[in-house]
Amino acid sequence: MNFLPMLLPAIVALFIAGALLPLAFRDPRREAVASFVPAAASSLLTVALSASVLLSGSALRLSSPVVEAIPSMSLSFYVDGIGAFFMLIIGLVSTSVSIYSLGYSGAYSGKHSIRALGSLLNLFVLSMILVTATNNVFSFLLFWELMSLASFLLVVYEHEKETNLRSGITYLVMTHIGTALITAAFLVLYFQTGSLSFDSFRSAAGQLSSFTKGLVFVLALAGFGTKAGLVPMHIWLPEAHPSAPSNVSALMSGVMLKVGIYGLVRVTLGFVVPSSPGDAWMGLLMVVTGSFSALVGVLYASVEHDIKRALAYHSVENIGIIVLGLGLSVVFMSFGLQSLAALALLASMYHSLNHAVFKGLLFMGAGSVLMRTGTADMNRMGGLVKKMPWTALFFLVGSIAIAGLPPLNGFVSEWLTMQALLSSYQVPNVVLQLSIGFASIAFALTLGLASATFVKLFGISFLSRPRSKAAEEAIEAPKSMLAGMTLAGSLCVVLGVLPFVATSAVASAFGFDIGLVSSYAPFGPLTVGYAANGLRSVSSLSMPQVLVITGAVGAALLGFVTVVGPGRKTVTRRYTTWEGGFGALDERTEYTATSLSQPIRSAFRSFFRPHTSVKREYYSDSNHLIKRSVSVTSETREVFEDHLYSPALRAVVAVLDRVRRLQTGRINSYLLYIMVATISLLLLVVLQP
Amino acid sequence: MALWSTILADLTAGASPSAWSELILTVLLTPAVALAAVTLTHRKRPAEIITVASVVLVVLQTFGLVAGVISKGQFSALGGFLYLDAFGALVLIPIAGVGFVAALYSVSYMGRQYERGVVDDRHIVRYYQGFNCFVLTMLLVPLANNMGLMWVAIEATTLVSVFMIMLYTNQGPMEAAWKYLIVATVGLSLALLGIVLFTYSNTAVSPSAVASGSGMDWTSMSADAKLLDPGIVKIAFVFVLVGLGTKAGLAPMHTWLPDAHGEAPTPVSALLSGVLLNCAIYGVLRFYIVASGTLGAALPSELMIILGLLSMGIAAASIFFQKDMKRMLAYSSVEHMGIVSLAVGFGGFIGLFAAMLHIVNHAVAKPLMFFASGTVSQRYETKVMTEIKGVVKTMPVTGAFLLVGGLAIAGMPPFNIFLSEFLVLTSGFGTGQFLAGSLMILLLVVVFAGFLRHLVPMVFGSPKGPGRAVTADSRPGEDGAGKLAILPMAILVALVIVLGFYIPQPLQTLIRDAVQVFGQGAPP
Amino acid sequence: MQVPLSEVLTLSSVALLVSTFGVVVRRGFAGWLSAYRYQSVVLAGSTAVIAYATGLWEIYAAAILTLVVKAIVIPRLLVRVTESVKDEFKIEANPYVSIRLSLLISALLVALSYGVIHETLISANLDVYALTYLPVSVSLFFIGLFVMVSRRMALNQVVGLLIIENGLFLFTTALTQGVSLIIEVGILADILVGVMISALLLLRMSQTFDSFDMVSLESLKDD
Amino acid sequence: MTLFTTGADSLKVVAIGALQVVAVFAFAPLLTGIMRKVKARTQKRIGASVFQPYYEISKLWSKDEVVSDYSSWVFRSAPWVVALATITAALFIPVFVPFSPFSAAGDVLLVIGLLALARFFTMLAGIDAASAFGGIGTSREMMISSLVEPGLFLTIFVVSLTLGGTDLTSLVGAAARSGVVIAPSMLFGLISFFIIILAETGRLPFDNPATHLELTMVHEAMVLEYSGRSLALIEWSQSTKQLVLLALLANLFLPLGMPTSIDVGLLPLGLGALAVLAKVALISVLVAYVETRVAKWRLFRVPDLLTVAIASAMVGMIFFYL
Repeated sequence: MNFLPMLLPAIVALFIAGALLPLAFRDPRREAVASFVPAAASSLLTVALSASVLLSGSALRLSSPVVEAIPSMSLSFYVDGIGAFFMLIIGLVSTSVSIYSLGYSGAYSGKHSIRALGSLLNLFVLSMILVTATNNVFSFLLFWELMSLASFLLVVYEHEKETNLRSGITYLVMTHIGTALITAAFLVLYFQTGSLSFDSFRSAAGQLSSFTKGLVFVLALAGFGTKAGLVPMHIWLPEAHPSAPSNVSALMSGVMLKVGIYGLVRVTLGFVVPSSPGDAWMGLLMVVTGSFSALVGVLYASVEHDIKRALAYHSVENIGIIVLGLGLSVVFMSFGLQSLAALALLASMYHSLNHAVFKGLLFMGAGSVLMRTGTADMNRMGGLVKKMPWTALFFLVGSIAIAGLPPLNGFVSEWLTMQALLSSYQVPNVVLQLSIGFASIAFALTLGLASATFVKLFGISFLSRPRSKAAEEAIEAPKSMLAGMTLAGSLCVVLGVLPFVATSAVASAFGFDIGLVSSYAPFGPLTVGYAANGLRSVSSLSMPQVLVITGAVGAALLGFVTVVGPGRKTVTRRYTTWEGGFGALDERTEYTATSLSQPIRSAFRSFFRPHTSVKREYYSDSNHLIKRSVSVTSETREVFEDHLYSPALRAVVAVLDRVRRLQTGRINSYLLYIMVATISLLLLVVLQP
Repeated sequence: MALWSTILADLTAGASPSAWSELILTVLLTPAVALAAVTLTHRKRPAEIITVASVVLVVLQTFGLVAGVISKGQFSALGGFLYLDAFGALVLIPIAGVGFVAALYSVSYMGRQYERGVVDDRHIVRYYQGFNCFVLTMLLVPLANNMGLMWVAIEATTLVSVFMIMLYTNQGPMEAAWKYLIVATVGLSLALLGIVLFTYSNTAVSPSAVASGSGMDWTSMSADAKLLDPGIVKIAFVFVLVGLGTKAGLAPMHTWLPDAHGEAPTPVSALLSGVLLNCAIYGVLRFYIVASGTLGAALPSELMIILGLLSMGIAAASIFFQKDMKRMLAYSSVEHMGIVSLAVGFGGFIGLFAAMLHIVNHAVAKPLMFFASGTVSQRYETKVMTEIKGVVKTMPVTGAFLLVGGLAIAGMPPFNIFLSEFLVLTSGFGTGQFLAGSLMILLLVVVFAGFLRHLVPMVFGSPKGPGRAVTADSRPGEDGAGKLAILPMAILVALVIVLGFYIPQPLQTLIRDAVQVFGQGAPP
Repeated sequence: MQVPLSEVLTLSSVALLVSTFGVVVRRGFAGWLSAYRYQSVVLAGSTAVIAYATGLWEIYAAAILTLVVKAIVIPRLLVRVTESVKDEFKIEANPYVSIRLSLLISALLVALSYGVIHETLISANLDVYALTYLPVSVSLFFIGLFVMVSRRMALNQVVGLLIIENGLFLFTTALTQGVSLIIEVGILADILVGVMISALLLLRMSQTFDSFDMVSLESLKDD
Repeated sequence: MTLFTTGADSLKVVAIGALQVVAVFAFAPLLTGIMRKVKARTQKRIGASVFQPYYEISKLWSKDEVVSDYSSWVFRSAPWVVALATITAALFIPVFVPFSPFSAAGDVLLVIGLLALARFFTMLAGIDAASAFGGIGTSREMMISSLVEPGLFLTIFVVSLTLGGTDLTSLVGAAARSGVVIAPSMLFGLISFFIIILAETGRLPFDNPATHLELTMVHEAMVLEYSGRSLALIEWSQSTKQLVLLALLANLFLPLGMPTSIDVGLLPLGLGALAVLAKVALISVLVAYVETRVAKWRLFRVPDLLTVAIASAMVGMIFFYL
């Protein structure tokens, strides 16, 4: 591949052009084109680069020095299989989002500067791509935080709303805590190997002592977990994603979380290679955190009535599933079961590719609904399927995919994860077997709740009657937005129907040989072998064959219906819904998002701890019998916010407040500090041997 | 990089050794002449022009000196009385650079104050007199070989800056000046104790120094550092560390800094924070070299790490709750001086390289923040941060600079401060100081959170504020601050961004030579 | 009668310490001013002793200079500056540390300086001047600092500053006969300018605030 | 056994598969008829004939359809998707013969996925008609289905541990070979699978199939708006799902009389098929009997019953490991 080395600089140049070009134009229309077209072009180039790296298996190496005196302090890039795979994810989603943003930025043409949105989006995607390409600690952290900075500026894009600012600050501070943890992890590795470059980390992976391995792993899991949104560190996610413009939140939810996963994969599989049963606890920790955050994410998503917050919570769930898969592969790897480790890794990576695609699609759908109806609150939508048919279709495709239902890609990756869970019996340690069994309960509960959530999300916002005037007057989204969504939608279908496309990409990215997991002949089934107490069997899934069978059954059904036709000619009449004889009911009697999720809220009372408050208003204070109005508000409390974050924050603030009091304002105390400092240092120096 | 070395070669080829010593003298003379000229003309317009001209001259001569040091190593003037080596040249650059940028900014800032009647004609002239005198005394510090002369120069900077803080005669600056004077004088007398002890142990060791009167010269001290008596040097280093540490703003002796930098006029506080602290920490490091020569690097580094962590801790706590913008920036200077002393404490080639780089980076980023906040508080007519909102809307250019500067000071990666902070952390973990390293990361996060808490609501949000004409409908293009205020800030922003990932070749060689002066780490 | 050198030196250091305690005990402005004047005289005396012993003419000049400046010029300057100040600001009504306790602490500080100096400097072969005057000047420094810490009135800050200057002067003359005179004069000039500016500042402050009490000087703090 | 084997036996294979599906599709309504007959008998009523469901379906088949004007294409396409998904799921399950030709293409997880797809579209149809009844049905179904999933998955976990793998043909074959004695873990699996079938098919403790009272109906509420041929399709696929699940219960947990593999010859296969039919009829009689004995539980007590199912499956798993 001779043109390979030129591709990376070309991509960078195109993105920077996309960032600077809009500054030259005044009219919003041309600004949008000037920024999003180069973005789409360079994302396509990224897809080409990553695909060629994956196919050819060769790696790309590039570097330019920053500080000569210290050799490993340089901007160095190394695109290998793993990096290329995540670059592929970023490229695919950012291509469709860039096309989508051409239309979507129209919504902001009046109030906000399109230039800022365009150039920041270009910078954001560029920094994400470069993060997956870096090869030493300094450049990794540089582009990692450049990504956080660009996304922060995009989160506070509509900075009139006070809530956006607060969520922006929480987001950037939490990311910075994550970066601090990641820096600590890398520097501990630096202490072991003596150089900052990832090559030396990789080569020294074998000789690390188990304590260092554990320390680096825990720091990396916490650091990258904060960025990916694992549960204890997820509180910024449901606030930051909804406040960003929808095309940005599509990128953030779909792709930025994957960069966190990329970091986690790079550290666990690249630097801290689990090789002995002693490292199995790391895998178990990931399995437990993953399944726990999957459950918490979906529970909060199922009771949410703001469509973007629900989708953001749902990202927490999917990230949980990905980390669950990763944890399983680490457990298998530490027991030497290479084929099962490859299966679990395939499941997790396949799911991260799927999640990027269908979450991007769903956020784009939510964005066009938000643009047309002006609100993200589902209780004020409804009946949009008649006004916005194409967006509704794409949102339905996205919902079926994310709920893990057969024809589409969500099902395939969930099938692989379930097979990995089911084959955990081969792990020779009973404690691990049982705890993986318990984790699979949370995982299965997540699947059930996920399909329930998306019935609510799609049903309430698109089906039945419009619940507000804005929903009634909604019109279909512009062509370019539909084009963006078509790209993502078709990706969902292709990845679902032809799984070999993704499995071969993952296999070549992570370098496990073809035969290990299952046969990769095109249209061949995904097979997983079983051998428990003397019974050997092979369970397999071949989506193309399933499609052919369903087609045949459909044809047979149609034939049956036409052959056994009705005795007489039947007519389909349209009439108003049966309203139980009460006369014409208006839309207030319809089910809303909150009422639909009420049974789930009561079933999981102990988790949500629903808190209802009743406010009564009277005509006159003296007589409390005649009420003017009664309003009931019931909301679920954010468990982590109340019990983990606010007490911790209060404690830190209390400590800082005591230290702050030092500046008393009196000159006597200042001089006292100097006296105390001199005497104590003197004693320290004199008494020391 | 070949380009740079060719320029350096032909620049230094022609100059003979004596030419460099004349350059040292002329660099000192320029501000003195400017001071005299400003007192003679005694009017606003000429004072401004003279000051800017003298500062431009100083910048050119400094570049000449730096070129000389890179090619020659070190040279002296007035028979060894004045002396310049790589470390001195490194501290010289911020003095000249920030002096130039501050001069430009003060023309627009004081001009605006003059128009608003806050300051009358007499004040302006006294301001420029003080400004030139301030530049003179600060230039003297790195050039002085004789430690007594350096002490006199630092004492002079204190007196001049007290004089300039008292420019506004209302209560706040008065109180700040008083506290600054008392605490600084106490500190400096402590430092004098230390210096005299060093000289005494030096003269006791080499009788020849007594004869030639060079007992107090740093060159002779560092030459026979091995022979000095460890007992005396231990006490002397403590006295110097606490004494000059007061001037450098290391905690717990930092208490005067927030008041002085908060109440002084903006260009002065930019000079105080950006450059004066460097001169003080330069003095501390000079004696650190001698002390680590005698006692070995263990004990002095331990003291530096303790003071460094203490400064970062107290600064982090105070930044988190601060209401006044300038006081917050002052505390951030305390934090960054703590980082420099921590870097030296960690030691090794990377640690010292990081310390030198951080001195330059901080001197670039801090004035940018002071200028941006000065312009903003001038327009909003308040320094209380909670009252300022939506700066990006009313003053788009200054708002952008404020955001970039704020994020840079807080250590956000794409900018230069992150580069040196990352190097400090690397040296920390590299030399096995895990506790200090992780404490530093923790405190950096607290400072970042504190900064963001104040900066983001100020820069973004819908504009409202008590100030004149702070309305949302001001045309986005037109920015409140004049051209002369924007120019210095633009230069600094460009430096902050570029230094983030590209350090020019001559600066790298200068820093490497400066690290050799410490005589500790060899490049890895 | 030829009094041996070491007795004279110990005698002058004892006198110095007694005069410093004298300043600490005083409550009122006039009181400590006279104690300060007495201390300057003793200081000039001990400088003269060193000069006589080393035979260097510069130290004689320094001794005379101290006598003139510190015993006569500075007290008169301070008296003129503080004429307009009301009486109740001249008396230290309630200092942070009671007088008896501050005496105790001063003694403790003297013991500390002697302890530290002897502990570290046993090995160093100090000449006799250094050996006697080093601990005295360090304790003088600490007592001056303690006076500034424990007193509430702005005037007393200046007192503390002056005691520290005396300690410093003794320190430099005793230890470094070899230091060239220019530096010596430079240092002295710097100190004097520092004291004058603080006096000027006091004057300016007394016009802006109507009191010298430090309480009014506490507006700049982190509440 | 990949599907596309060439030559004669591929024809035989497809024929058996097709025959099996047709048989399932045909016998399903009979099963509902038997259940209603047994319920009537236990309540001392004569009750309608066993073939009543067939008459209902043919009646509905030729009736006009009334569609609400608020609903969209999702409402009209839902019955077809449900029918398609259920029949395809039936294809993969060896009902009468211990062999399903398409096991190479999919396993029990695919069957659950297809049933979940059918449930997903039924729930959407419930909301689409914009009536409160549909909303009631969907919200209750959301809660119940989200709790059924873990039970179902854990049962599969237990079954795959004891009988090896998730491929249905090998599972049924292994169950047949293991003979009458049921491993303890399979016993707990049976309990939890029985509870789940009651929930899936909407039997009494969870949902009352025979009533239109909004207090108690769940599945009925979602399909309230349907009429004519769409209602017929939904009824038919509902009873097919019931037969398929009961057959799965019989084949996996009560393998008595099931021939161990396909090539045993025609007669034993016929006998095996009859045995399956008898067992399924027996279980439906048991289910109907349970229905008359037990009243409908309050909706917010239903999660406790489903937790019992999950717990018993968990105990089954522990039994296997320890």
